[in-house]
Amino acid sequence: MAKLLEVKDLKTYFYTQNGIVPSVDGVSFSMEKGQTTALVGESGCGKSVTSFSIMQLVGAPGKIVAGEIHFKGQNIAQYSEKKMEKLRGNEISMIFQEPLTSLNPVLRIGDQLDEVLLLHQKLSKKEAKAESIKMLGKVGIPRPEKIYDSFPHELSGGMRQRVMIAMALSCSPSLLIADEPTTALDVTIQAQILKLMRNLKSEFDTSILLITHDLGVVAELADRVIVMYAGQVIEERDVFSLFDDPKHPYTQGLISSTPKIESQEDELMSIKGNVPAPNNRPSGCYFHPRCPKAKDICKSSMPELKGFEDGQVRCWLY
Amino acid sequence: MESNAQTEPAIYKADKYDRSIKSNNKLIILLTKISRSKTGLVGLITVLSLIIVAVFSPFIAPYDPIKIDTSKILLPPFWLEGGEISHILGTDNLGRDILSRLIYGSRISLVVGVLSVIVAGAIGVFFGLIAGYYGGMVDNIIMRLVDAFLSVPTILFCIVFLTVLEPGLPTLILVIGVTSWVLYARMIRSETLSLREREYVKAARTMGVSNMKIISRHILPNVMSSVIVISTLSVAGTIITESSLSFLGLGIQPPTTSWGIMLSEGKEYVATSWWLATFPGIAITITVLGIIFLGEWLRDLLDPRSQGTNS
Amino acid sequence: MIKLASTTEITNDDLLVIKNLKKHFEVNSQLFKKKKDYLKAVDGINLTVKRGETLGIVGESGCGKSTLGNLIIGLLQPTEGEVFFDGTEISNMKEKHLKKIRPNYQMIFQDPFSSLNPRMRLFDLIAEPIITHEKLSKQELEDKVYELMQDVGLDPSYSQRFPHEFSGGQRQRIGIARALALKPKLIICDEPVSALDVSIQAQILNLLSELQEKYNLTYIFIAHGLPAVKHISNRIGVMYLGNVVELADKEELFRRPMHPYTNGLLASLPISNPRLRRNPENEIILEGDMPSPVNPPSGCKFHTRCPYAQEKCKTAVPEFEEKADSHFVACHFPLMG
Amino acid sequence: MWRYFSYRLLQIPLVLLIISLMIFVLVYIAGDPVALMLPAEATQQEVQQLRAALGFDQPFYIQFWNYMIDLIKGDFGESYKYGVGALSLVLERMPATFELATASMIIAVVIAVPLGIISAIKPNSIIDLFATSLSVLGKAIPNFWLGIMLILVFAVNLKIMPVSGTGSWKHIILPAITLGTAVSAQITRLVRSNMLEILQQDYIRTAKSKGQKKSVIIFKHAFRNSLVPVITITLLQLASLVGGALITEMIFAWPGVGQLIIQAVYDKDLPIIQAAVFVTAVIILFMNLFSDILYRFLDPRIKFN
Amino acid sequence: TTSKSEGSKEEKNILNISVGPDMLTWDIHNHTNTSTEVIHVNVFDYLLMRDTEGEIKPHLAKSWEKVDDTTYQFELNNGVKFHNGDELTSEDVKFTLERVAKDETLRSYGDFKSIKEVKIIDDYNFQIVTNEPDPMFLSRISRQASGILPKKYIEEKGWDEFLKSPIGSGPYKFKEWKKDNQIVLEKNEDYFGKSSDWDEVVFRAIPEDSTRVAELLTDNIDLIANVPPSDWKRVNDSENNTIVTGPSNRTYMLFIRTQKDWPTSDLKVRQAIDYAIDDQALIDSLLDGKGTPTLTRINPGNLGFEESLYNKYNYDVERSKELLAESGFKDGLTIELSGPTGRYIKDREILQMVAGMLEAVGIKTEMNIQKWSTFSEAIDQQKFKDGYLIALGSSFFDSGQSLDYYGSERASTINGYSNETVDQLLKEAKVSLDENERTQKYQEVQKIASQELPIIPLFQIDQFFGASKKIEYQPRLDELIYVPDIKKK
Ligand SMILES: Nc1ncnc2c1ncn2[C@@H]1O[C@H](COP(=O)(O)OP(=O)(O)OP(=O)(O)O)[C@@H](O)[C@H]1O
Ligand SMILES: Nc1ncnc2c1ncn2[C@@H]1O[C@H](COP(=O)(O)OP(=O)(O)OP(=O)(O)O)[C@@H](O)[C@H]1O
Ligand SMILES: [Mg+2]
Ligand SMILES: [Mg+2]
Repeated sequence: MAKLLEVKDLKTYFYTQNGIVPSVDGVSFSMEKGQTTALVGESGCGKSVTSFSIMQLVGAPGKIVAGEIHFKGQNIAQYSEKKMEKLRGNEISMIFQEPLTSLNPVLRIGDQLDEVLLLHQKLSKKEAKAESIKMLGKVGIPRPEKIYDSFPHELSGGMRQRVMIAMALSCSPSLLIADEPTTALDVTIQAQILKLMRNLKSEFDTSILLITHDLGVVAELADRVIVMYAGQVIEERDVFSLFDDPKHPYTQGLISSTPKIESQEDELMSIKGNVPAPNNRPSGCYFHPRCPKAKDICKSSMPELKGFEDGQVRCWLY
Repeated sequence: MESNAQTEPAIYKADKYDRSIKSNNKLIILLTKISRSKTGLVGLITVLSLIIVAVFSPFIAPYDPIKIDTSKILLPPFWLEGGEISHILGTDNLGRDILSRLIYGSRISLVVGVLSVIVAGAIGVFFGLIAGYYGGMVDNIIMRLVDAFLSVPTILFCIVFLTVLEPGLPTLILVIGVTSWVLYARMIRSETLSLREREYVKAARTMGVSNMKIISRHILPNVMSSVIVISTLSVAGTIITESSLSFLGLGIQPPTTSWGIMLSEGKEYVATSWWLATFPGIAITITVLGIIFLGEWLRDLLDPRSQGTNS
Repeated sequence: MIKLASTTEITNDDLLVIKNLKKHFEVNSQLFKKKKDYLKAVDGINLTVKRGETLGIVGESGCGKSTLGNLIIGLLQPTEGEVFFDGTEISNMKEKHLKKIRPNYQMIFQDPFSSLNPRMRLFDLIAEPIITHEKLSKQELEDKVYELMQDVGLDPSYSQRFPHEFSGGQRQRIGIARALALKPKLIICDEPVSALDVSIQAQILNLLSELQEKYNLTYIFIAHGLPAVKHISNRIGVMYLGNVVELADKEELFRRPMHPYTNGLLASLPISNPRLRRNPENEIILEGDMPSPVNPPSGCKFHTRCPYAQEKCKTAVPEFEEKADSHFVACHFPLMG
Repeated sequence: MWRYFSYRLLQIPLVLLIISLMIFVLVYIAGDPVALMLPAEATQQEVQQLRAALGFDQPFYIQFWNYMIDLIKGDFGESYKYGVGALSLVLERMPATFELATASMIIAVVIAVPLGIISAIKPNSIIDLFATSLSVLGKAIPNFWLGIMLILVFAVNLKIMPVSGTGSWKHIILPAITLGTAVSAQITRLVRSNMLEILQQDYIRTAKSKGQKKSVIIFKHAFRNSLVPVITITLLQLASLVGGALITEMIFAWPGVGQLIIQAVYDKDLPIIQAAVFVTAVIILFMNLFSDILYRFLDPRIKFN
Repeated sequence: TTSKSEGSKEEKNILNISVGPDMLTWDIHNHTNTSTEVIHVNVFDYLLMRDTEGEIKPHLAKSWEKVDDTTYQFELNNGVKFHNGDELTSEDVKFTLERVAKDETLRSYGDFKSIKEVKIIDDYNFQIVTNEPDPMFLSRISRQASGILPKKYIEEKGWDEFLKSPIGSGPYKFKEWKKDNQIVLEKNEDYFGKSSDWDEVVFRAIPEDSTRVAELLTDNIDLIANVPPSDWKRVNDSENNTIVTGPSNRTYMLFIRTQKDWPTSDLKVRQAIDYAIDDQALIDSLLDGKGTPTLTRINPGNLGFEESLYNKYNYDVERSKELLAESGFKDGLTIELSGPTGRYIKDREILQMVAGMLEAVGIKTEMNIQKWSTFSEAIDQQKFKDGYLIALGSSFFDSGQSLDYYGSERASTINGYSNETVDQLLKEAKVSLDENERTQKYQEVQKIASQELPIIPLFQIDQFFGASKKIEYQPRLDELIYVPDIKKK
């Protein structure tokens, strides 16, 4: 089966006042059509930058310095801005973490919804409106005609995220990148949105690249999981095998340090130390200062991403 | 970094592009930061030179700035025909040396600039803190006072004061100071309002720290950077105000020299002896530019967001 | 409105007793409206916190958790009601008298970035509460500060650093040290781990448990993440729109939630393993958003989202009653499963 | 909204009261104007008579009361120099000043807005550098100096502009540039920093992720958002130009309030100065109110409270 | 000259003039401002009028005679018409003069209060009766504020209307006044006097000197007053313009304290000051030589002029130092001189130069230079220290006005000078109606004054106009601009 998306050795650096920040430092992974792939990792590990890189939306001072991004067999990393504009919102679309700020506050919801349709589908204004209202209904917004004429601030967070989803799906994209779509929401609302995404995924036949730091969300939604640490992919697995038998010590730590409702442990497992700042990474394996199983070799040289069984892992233990 | 206490600090990847400051020495950090902003550096050098010139005027100036020499009236700068090397920037309509007058004039600009900003700052910070911290009626009254001052343009306000009061340097400083305190008050008030809601102020309150202590230890130091920035920027404004007032004949009076006076005395000669008004004009412009650069750079420097989190 | 649920006697076991506590914020009216509107952030809460326990408070954003915490700690004046700490009424006390009692209850804030004065060094930050209440020699002060730093796992060599030189986890440790400095009996933790990364959250939760044991502390632990609350608390109160709607031992609560809201909350929790995925068909998740606290629904405030709501729920306010052993709930039709 | 409006409206008299108190105190300090009103050879007795007749021998608060009563009636007293009501003298010249202020504002906006946008789109480019230096210079050059220079270059040497006075549209250009430069500098910086900030916003990223074209993003999404503060600042500045055009008006012999004020200052004609300050304050206060209301209308997020 | 064609109208001769700030009012009696009178004089006529040399000549009145010590009789020209066609008669004269002589609130009241009444004999003949013998009477009615107003018009329309659209009998009719901008006058074709070359006169209000000069240089204005010395060369070098000068009746002088306790109470100190100042150098270096050094403030053309003191000055540094030593200030002394800025041509520069000259002989001079309103207030309240610089004129052209400053009464409010002989002479001259006797007495006063030096006159200054070469203009001693005198070349 053809890969929908294949990222090869992607490097995205930020050239800041205080030096170069290698936020994404050689990320490779692939995604199959129809799958929901989750990208997990702690704050600052480069998940968002990876997704922006795919969309070529990394703003200055960031730059993609190396790597290939194949979408449906085309290397879109080489695409011109014009060609990317055709792709964005049409073939690949995106929803963001902050539904509060991701909508333009001075434009009406309808305006912003119509915009995508007018851009990518040859619809008249009237048709676009009808389509937009239909989409609003599909994402479970009551009285869509009324919401169509509202301003973003008149909507609650959950509603806004629904609008964002409607906007992202209105051109039936092949790939939907969801950058922490539920992090800013309350649990009950989060559950609503996750359910919505699950339902819509089958209806629109969209593959989802789900970015999150919440393993719960991964467990709910993902088919495949890519774990990132400090700008790199350290483990890539099928969701079930990852939870059953995490390989990388970081993944292990991550899973066991999450408090669980079902179990009753006295002390949580915890990973000592902090995620290193991207411009301050240790030598060798970036995880070694925090790794309970670190060996000498971990301090000096960086392990390769090794494939095995149903996935890959980057660790000297294997 | 947290682990560093226990774990040996890792050998950091040497990155030739890494420009983050490694030193802990404050001076080195400061100097590095200064050297990174060209305009900031220009501003700093300009302001420092201005201060040096003002302080050491008697030693730097080649002539007495009020010495009249009728034999050397309106000499052009030395590079022009008829100019003399002894009067580098020429002389004015009373034969006084322009360069010396410029040098001495810097004193007034600086004194007026700095002192009136101190006056304004002191009043403004006081009212701003009180209004912002205590809120309610006190705030309401102070803010109406602020509105009152804001609804009359500064220059007009200065003029009203100066029409009534005995002229002179102290008056001028006081008037400019008193008419421009609102800038600080408004800024400090709004910062205090938000600082008051900051969790660390709340934390101090839950610990029973007294209001005066909270204001002086938690709020004042955190508004200081804004105060410094506004101050530098308003020194620039003040210098222009002083020269405008002197231009209108309401500021410093001759024979004291200020750039504003030189400009207003020289404006008559703009068409015939351009150097009289041009050099003070340039001096004002350069000074103000320098101060603005310095201020903008200070603004960046003191902005907590730009204080690189080296964690 | 709501009658006192438990007996109002204050026993020696009760460190903190909250009676009918209310906080109504005045909000300016909307267009063309003369009457003032009130935002009922906390709307009649009764709670008792026992010595040495950890009481968890959960609820969705905006339900009034922080307001409750601020009321207890004295950052806000209640509109109505009383707070007894160790037998003394504190919420209406003058600041002068309060100063003596203050050290007994402290707070840890949610945001480790804004709860530390960016212009104070670590040493001064931790010393501040001590200096405010005690006169100590320099040496004594130093000893005390270093001991506290040790307690929370901060290296003494950091004592001259500024907050921005620390990571989020470390800053939260500083906050904890500050709260501990006065040897309080009660610490109110307002979402102390929400702003932290998963791997750091566990560190802090473990630290809090450790300290509780060591210093015999009582916690009120506010969070909207149920898993963390569950991990650390003995009892848990669930809040909805300014009211505590259910209160029980944590095991009891998770096993037998009586309030439909608690039930919905539990159902919407993300699972911890993909093998626990529910069938999307019989998934029961709460629909709709939390109503505005300015105009809360009549009767039971939850009736608008309640799958079991009946006519009565729209009009009558349910009482907060003990429906089972130490299991309080405010519902006309509690789930008795 | 009406509540808000009326609340703000109610503050205006309060602020005006403070202003009048300040002015009154100043005038009180200045001493009574009787000496200035009588000829130099007047006797001491004549002075006393006039003082009593005008009420200058009353205690402070009574004088203030009378002063306030007069103020409410719009009576600022007669100009010492012109011998007519000061308020009418000020109001007569208001249109000219308004015209000049408006023209400078238009020029300032026309220059500043595109410049600000371009330098925000391409930060650190040549144009940005140019815009930045221009706007810094605009703040650093005293406008009396600029005015004289403009006359010299464009009127006397190039002879393409009239020197001073009013009459044709050309007359307004040089003074408007003189007055507008500083404001223009300010607006450029405001637009630039606003646009820079807005271009960082999440919703701009959203627009990009939709595949929207850059130009549309800039104008539809970004500029519209930055417009609100620009419009309000513009209004506020317009108001302060009305009172701040003193020097420009003098240099260009523009028949506005500024010139009147300067002459009044030279003659210590206090009634005129008081009236001018008061009228300016009223204008600025109402402009503030107006811009505030406009702000709230233009930005759907802000409610009236 | 500049004939701007206005639409389809035929070309008109328009004269553009700017003297400085705008005029104040059309109420001729309620101002004391020369720039305002400059315009009034073209709309209203005086009974008598001085010519360019300062000689009083018939104007509305074709003849006059003194009836007794307090009564003059005048005969008006027949058929003089106001701009609305009404004839100007004795009624109007009575109305006008009695208004200003009776209404204390008018600014010019002081100058006319000596008039007791105007007795009408018939339409063209009337008598003016003064309260007491007034030797300066004829000067009074041939200067500022003595224009004749239209009684009927004013009584019918009211003052407000008159002030909005005034009419007089003068060579020009009021057309339009845009405040602080310009005043347009159009020619009165029925004018009884000298006919003018100009169909229209525009007086532009331009307070800023350099702007005024720029307007002249760009040929927008044909005649400007008060050209700063720095621009003379530029104006003269320009193609179409030239500087026109003429004497003014204004003298720069130093008022010096003579009261005890001031070092200047010592005559020798005052003399030392006089000898230290090089009047000619002031004129040469600041005014391009356009002025006349003098030892008296009475200029040619004034009644009482003393020629021996005019065009002379004392300058002798050595002598000055000697005098200083004699007075006991061998080691020098410090005095403070006040002076206005921006009021008179080069006022502050002159004071600064004077200070420099005094410094050279050992009199350290502190300067207190202030804007006019502050300065004049300080002078009024005698807040100045040792002395001040001022430049006074005399619109009466009569020593009676100018020398009053030496009398004990006036001087007591200025510098405390008092001399019985001077007082006696002034008193006698004030009531004498014999011109010769008055002249002789005033000359005597000047001689004493030049010895005792309570006031040190420096120089008489010229007037400086910038004029287009297309016009012919000769400045008048009274600084007025009477448009019919300006000829088109
Ligand atoms: N504009 C920028 N300039 C400099 N550094 C940046 C910029 N944007 C991102 N970075 C850096 O790149 C790194 C990766 O950021 P990214 O946003 O991808 O993290 P993330 O994994 O999405 O984290 P989060 O969970 O907080 O969203 C971070 O360390 C951040 O500091
Ligand atoms: N000072 C205040 N003035 C007005 N309203 C307030 C104030 N403080 C809180 N509120 C309102 O009271 C309600 C409860 O706020 P609170 O902060 O207690 O919620 P919370 O449960 O802590 O939410 P979160 O989980 O987001 O911290 C909210 O609707 C909030 O907007
Ligand atoms: Mg992210
Ligand atoms: Mg909270």
